[in-house]
Amino acid sequence: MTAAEAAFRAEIRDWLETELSGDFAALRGSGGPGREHEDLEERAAWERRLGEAGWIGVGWPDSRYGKALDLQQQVVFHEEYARAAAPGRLGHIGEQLLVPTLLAHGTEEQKARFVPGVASGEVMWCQGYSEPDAGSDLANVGTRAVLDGDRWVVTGQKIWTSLAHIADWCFVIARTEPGSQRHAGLSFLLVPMDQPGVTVRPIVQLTGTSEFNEVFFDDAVAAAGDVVGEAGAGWRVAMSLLGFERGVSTLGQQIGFTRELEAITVRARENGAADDPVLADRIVSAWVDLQVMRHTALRTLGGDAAREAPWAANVSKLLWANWHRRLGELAMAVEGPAAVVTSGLPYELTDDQRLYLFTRADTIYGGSNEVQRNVLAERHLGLPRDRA
Amino acid sequence: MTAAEAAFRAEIRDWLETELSGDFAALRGSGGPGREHEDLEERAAWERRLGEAGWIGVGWPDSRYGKALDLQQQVVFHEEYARAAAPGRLGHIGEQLLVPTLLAHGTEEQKARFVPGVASGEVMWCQGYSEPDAGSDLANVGTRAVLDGDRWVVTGQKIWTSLAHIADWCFVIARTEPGSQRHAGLSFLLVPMDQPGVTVRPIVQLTGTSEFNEVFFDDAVAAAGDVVGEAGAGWRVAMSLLGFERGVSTLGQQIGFTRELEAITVRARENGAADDPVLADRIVSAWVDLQVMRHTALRTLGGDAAREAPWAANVSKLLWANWHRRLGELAMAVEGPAAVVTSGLPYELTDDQRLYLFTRADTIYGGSNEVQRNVLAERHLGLPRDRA
Amino acid sequence: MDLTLTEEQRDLRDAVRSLLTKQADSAAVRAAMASPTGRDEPLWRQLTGELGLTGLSVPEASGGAGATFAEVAVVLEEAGAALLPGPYASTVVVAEVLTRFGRTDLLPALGDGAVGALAQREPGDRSWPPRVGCVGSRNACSWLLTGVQAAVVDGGAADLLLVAAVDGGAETLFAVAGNAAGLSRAAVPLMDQTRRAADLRFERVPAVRVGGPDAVAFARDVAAVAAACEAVGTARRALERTVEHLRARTQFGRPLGSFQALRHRAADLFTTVEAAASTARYAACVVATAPDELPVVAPLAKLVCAQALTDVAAEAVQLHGGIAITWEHDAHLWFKRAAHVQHTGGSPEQLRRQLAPAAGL
Amino acid sequence: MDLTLTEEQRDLRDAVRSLLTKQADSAAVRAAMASPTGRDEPLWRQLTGELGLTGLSVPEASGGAGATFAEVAVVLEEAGAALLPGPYASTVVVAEVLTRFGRTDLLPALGDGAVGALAQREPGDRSWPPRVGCVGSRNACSWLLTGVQAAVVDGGAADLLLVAAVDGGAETLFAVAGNAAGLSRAAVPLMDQTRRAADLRFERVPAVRVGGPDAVAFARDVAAVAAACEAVGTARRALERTVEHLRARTQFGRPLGSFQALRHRAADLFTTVEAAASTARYAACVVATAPDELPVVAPLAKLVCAQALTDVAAEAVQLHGGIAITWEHDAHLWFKRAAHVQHTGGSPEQLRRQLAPAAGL
Repeated sequence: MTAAEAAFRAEIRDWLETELSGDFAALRGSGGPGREHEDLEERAAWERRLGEAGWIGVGWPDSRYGKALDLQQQVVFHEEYARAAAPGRLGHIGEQLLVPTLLAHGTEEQKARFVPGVASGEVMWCQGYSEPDAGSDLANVGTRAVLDGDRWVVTGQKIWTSLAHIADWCFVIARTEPGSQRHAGLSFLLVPMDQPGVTVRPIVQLTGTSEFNEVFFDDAVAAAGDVVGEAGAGWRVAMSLLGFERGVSTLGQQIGFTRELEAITVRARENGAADDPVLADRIVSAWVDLQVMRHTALRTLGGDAAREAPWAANVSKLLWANWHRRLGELAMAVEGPAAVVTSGLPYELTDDQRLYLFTRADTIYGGSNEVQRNVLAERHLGLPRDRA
Repeated sequence: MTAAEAAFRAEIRDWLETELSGDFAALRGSGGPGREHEDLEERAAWERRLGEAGWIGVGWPDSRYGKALDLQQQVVFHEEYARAAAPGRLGHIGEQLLVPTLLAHGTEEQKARFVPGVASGEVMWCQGYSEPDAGSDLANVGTRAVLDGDRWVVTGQKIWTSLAHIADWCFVIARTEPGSQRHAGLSFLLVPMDQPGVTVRPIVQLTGTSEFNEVFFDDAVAAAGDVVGEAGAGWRVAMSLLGFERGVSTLGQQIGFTRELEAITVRARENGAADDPVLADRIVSAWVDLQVMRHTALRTLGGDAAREAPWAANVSKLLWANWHRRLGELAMAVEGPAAVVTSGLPYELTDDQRLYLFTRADTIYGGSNEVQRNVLAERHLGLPRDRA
Repeated sequence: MDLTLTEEQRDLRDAVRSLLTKQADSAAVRAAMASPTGRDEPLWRQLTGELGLTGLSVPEASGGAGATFAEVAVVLEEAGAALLPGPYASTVVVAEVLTRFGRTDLLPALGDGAVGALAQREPGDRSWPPRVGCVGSRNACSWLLTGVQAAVVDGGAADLLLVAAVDGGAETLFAVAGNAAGLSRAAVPLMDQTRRAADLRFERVPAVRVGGPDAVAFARDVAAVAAACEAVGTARRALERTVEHLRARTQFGRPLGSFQALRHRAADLFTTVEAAASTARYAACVVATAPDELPVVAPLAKLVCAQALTDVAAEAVQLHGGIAITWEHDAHLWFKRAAHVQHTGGSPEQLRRQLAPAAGL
Repeated sequence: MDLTLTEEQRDLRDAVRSLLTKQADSAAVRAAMASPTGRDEPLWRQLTGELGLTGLSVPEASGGAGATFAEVAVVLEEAGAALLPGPYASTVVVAEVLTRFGRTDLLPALGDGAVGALAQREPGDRSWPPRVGCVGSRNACSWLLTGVQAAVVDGGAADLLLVAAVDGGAETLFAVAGNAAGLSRAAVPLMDQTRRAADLRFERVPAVRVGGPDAVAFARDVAAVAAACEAVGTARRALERTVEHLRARTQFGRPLGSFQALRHRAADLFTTVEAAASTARYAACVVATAPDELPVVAPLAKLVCAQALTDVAAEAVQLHGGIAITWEHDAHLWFKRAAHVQHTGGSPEQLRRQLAPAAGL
C-alpha cells in the first residue's frame, strides 16, 4: 500500500467514523438487499450528507460531476464504506446506472440537468426494465410511448422496480415504434414519478416486507426531449447500462459478505455448531469460496481485465449470487432447531431467516443464473444459440 | 418370508455353493461391467452349466422354454446369484434382451429355432444398436440392409457392442427402406457373426482393457426370414426391447453394489479414512442412497407398479448410474494418497481404480443420464419436446 | 414388501385429495394460518369427526378405524401436499404411540377433533437424538413432571402431550393432559406459518407413564416417519406446480418447459421425489408391520425426504423466477416448510451420524 | 495486487503454448508416457536448456532467468494444459525452495535438464500435513538421512531430492543428490501415466540441511501452488476441448452445443475454471511477493484448483459421451490427472481442516 493510498484510506475512514457517530449512528447496518424497507427518511438524509461531502459518483469518469477517483481509490472507498457498515445506499440506481448511461449516451443538456441532482443525493431514480410477461426476456417490452406534440405519453406496466416508492424519476424502456418487434423500436425515456399517470404498488415479498414494486404507467407523461440516445435506438442504451452494474463496488459487497460470514462463524463457535465436523467443513467451504471471489474480483479489476476477463460480470454474478444463497442455508444450519422460530409477531424474522429467504432473490434478479449461463455459453464459449 | 420361499432360496443357495466350490470356484467375482474381459472360456463353460441346470431364462413368461418363476422367486434367484458372487453373465444379452423380444414379437418358428440355444447357454448374442454418428440418437441409423432373394445383405457399422467378440449372433437395427427417415423403414435382423462380412474390432477403454467393440458389416448376410416383426417396422421391436432391460435383476445388481460398498467401508475402518468425519459422512450417504434404491426397486416391482411407477426404468437408471459413479469417487477418497498408485505394470489397475474409471461409463451407456432426463421430462412430466 | 398402493389406499388418497383440493386450497390455507388457532376449524372437525382420519390406525375396539400407519401415511402425504395447517401429523403420532404401547385408554376424544403433540427438546439443545431434560418423579400412584420443552409443534393446542423425560436415570415417555395443573404454555411464532408451536413449562405436572426408552425412541421414530411422509407430499405438489408453470409460462417466445436446462432439472427433481417417496412408503410400512427396523428406517426416511423437499422447494423458487419471491405465490410456503422439516428432528449431518453403525461405521 | 498478465507474461505464455502445441500434442504425450524415462527427451532439453524454463525464477547470478514464480506459474499452466509428461513442476518447486533459502549453490545443472523432486510422505501415511518420518542425524560436518518415502513424483529421475525429515525433534528440510550412496529408488506405476514416481529408501544417505520447519512448510506450499497452476491449465484445456466437441458434434440433427442443458453445464464449468484460475494466479503472486500469506493461500489454491479440475474432467467425460471412455481419446488422461491432483497433497477435507483457523474456526 502506498502512502497516498494509506492517507486516502484514513481520510475516508475518519469521515465515516465521524459521520456515523452522530445523528447517523443508528444507520450502521441499515438498508441494503433484504432490508431496503428500513429507515427510509434517515437514509435519504444520509444520501444528502454523502452528496454534500462529494462521496457520490466517485467513479464517474467526468470530473465536472464528481471526484473521478482512480480505480485503486474507488476500491478503497467501497471497502471502507462496507467496513464501516455504512447504510445501504438509496441513490445507487441513479449513481451507478443512470449517470454512467447519461455520461455515455446523453446530451450535454441532459447531463447538466440530471447529474447534479444525483450527485447531491437529492434526486432518487428507479429502473423501469422488467415487465410481468417478460421474465428474463428483456426485449419482450409491452410498455408503449407515443409522441404527442412536446411530450411522450407512456402506457404500460413495469415490475420488480426497486425503490420506486421513493424515486423521483424512472428510466423506462418503452416501445415507441408501433408494431416493432423485440430489440427494435425501443426508447430509453426519463419519466417523472410524481404525476397522476404513475401508480406504484409495493410487492410484498416472502419476508413479509417490501422493496420491489409494480409501477403502472397510465398515460404518464415525459418531455419529448427526455429520451437518451435516439428514439427507437433504446435497446443499445439499455444494454450498455447493464455493463455498468457492479464492477468495483463488488469489493465493498465482499466486505459485507465477510461480515455476514464472520457473524455466522462466531455463532457456530458459541452454540456448538462448529463442533459438528461436517458443519465446520461447510463453514470453511464458505470461507474458501469467499476468498476465491476476492481473487476473482482482483483479477477482473486488474489493468488488463477487459482483454483477459471480458466475462467478468457474468462469472462474478454467478459466483456471488450462488455463494450468498448458500450462506443463507448455512446460517440456518448453524442455528439448528432454533432456526425455525421467528423473533416476534406479526412476522418479525431473525437475521438468519431474512438472509435465508431474501438470498433466493439473488439468483433471480439482476440477470438470473439462467441468463448468466446463456450469456456465457453464447458470448464467451461460442456455443450456438438455443433455437428460438 | 414364506416357507416355500425359504426352501426355494435354500435350493438356489445350495446349488450355487456346490457348483462354485468345484471347477468354477475361481470364477467368484469374475466378469461383469469393467471386468468383462476376464476368464472368457471358463465363464462360457459356466453358462452351459447354468443352462443344464435350468437357471437361464427363469423369468421368461413362456414355460415351454424355462422355469417361468414368479416375481418373488426371480427376486430370490437374482439375490442369491449376486450374494454368491457368481460370475458376471456372458449370456445376459440373449437371455434378457433377445429372447423376451422374440417371445413378444417373433414367430413360433423363430422362437423354436433361437430360444433353446440361449436357454442351454450354448449360443451367445450381442446387440447391434449404437452407431458412431448417432450417439444417444438411436433413430439415426446408417446401417443398411437390402433384400437380395432369400437373404438380407447388411452394410454398416455398429459401436459399443458388448461381447461381440464372443457372440454367435447379433441382432441388428438396419435401414431396409432406402431413403426412409428416422424411425420409419427400420428392421430388426438376426445376423450370424461367423461369416466373412463381419469384422469385430475391440475398443480399448480407459482402463486399458476391452469389453466393447466396433462391429463392421460389409455385405454381411442374414436369412430373409430372420427379421423379427415386420420388415420396416423394426423401431417398435427395438424400443420394446429397451423396456426389458433391467427390471427384476436390479435387486441382484444392488447386492453387488452392497458388496462393493461394504469392501470400501471395511477398508475405511482399516486405513483410518473412517476417522475423518467428513469422509465418514460420505460413506454413510452412499449407504443411505443404496437403501433408497432398494426401496425404490421394491416399489417399482410391486403389484401395481406399471400403473403407479411407469417411470421406473428411467428413475432407476439415473439413481444407480449416478450412485455407482459416486461410489467410484468414494473408493478413491477412502484409499487416499495411495489411490494414485496402480498395482502393477503394464497397467494393472486396483479394484478401486477400475471402479472409479469404469463407472464413468454407467452414466453414458444404456441410455445416458441426458437421455433418461429427456424421457422423464417428455413422457412423465409432460414438458414440451425440445425443438428439433 | 409390496410398496405399491392397495385399491383401498388409492381410494383413501383420492378422497382426501379431493376434499383438500376444495377445502384447503391456497386461499383457505392462508386464511387458516392467519386465524387465531392456526387451522380451519370446520375442516378439522370434518377430517377428524366425519372421516375419523386421526384415528385411522387406532383399533376399532378403541374407537378408531382399525387400519394401519400405511393408511395414515397416505393421508399425511395429502396433508403435506396441501400444506394443511393444523395438528394432523402431531395427533396421529400420539395415537400410534399410545396404540403401540397399549395405552389407548389415554387417547383423547379423536372423533371430537382432539389434538395430540410430542415434546422432545429442551430450549437451547441442538443435539440429536435430543437430550432428555424433563424429570419425572413418582408421587404415590402417579408421576409429577418438571422441566421445559421448546417450540413444541401443536403443543399449545394439544389435549394430550407425550413428553420425553428422565425417570430414575432412564428415558421415559409420559402422557400429560393439555389442561393439567402446573403446565404453562406460551406460543412461539414460526417461520413456517402453516404450523403453530409453543414453549411448555412443567412444574410438578401430573403425568402418566407410557413406557421406557423404547417408547421414547418409538415416538421419536414415528414422528420422523410422519415428517417424511408429509415432506414427500409437499415436495410432489411443489414439483407438480413447478412443472405446470414451466408448461404455461412462455419466454423468448416459447414455453419455459421447452428449455432443456430447465427440463433436465425438473427430471432430476422428479427422480429425487419419487426415490424419497419410495423410502417414505417403506418407512410407513415398517411402522405398520416391522417396527424392529424402525430405529434405522425412521431417521433414514426423515433424512432423505427432508432433503428431497429442500431440493425441490429451492428449485421451485428458482424455476418460478421473481413471482416465487412474492408473498402471494405459494412457493415461499413450500420453501419455509422445507426449512422447518430440515432443521427439526435432527439435521442431515446428525441423522447420518445416527445411521453410521447401520452403515458399518 | 494486479492479477492480470503483464505483456511479458503473455508473450511467455504464447511462446510456450505454441511450442507445446507442436511438440506435445496428444500423440507426442502418449509417446512420451510410454517411453522408458516417461518424457520426450529432446523437448525436455529444449525447455530446460534453450528456453531455461526450470530456472525461470532463479536469480541471474545463480544461472537463472531472474524472473519470479508468477512467470513459472504461466509455464505451469501451459504444461498442465498439454499434460506435458516430465518433471517440470517438481523441478521448479525445488528451484524455488533453494532460491528462497539461499541455497542456489545446491541447484543441479538446470540448463542441462537436471531434475529436482520433493519427498514428503511415508508409506501408509494418509495424514495431512504429512507425518515427517525420515530421520536426519548429524555426522561431523554433514548429515545422514534414514527412512522411506512413498511414491515420490519424479523421485526416480531426480538429480536433487528435497526431503522432509526430523532432526533433533524439529522438522528439517534436507537436500540429497540423486546418486548419493545409500539411496535406493524403485519405480512405482501410477494411474496417471503422464507422471512417474518412485519409492525411495534412505539408509544413512549423506544430506545437506536446507532449513528448518519453515523450509519444510515452504516446500510443501510451493508444491501445492505448482499443483494448482498445473491443474488450472489442464482444466481449461479440457473445457476448451469439450466446448469444441459440443460445437462440432451433432445429434438429433443439431449441434450438441445448442442443447441448453449442456450449454448451461459448460457455462458453470467455465465459471469454476476461471474462478480457480484467479486463485491460482493469486497464489503464484503470493509466492513471488508475499510469502507470509502462503501458509493459507497455498492449501487454498490446491483445494480449489484440484476440485475445479476434478469437476471439469468428470463433466468432460460425460459431455463427450462414449468416445471419452476409450483409450484413444484424451479425456481419460485429464480424468486421471484430476484424480492424481485430488488425492495427493492433501484431500479436500484435510485441506479445509488445515484452513479452519484462517476461517475463524
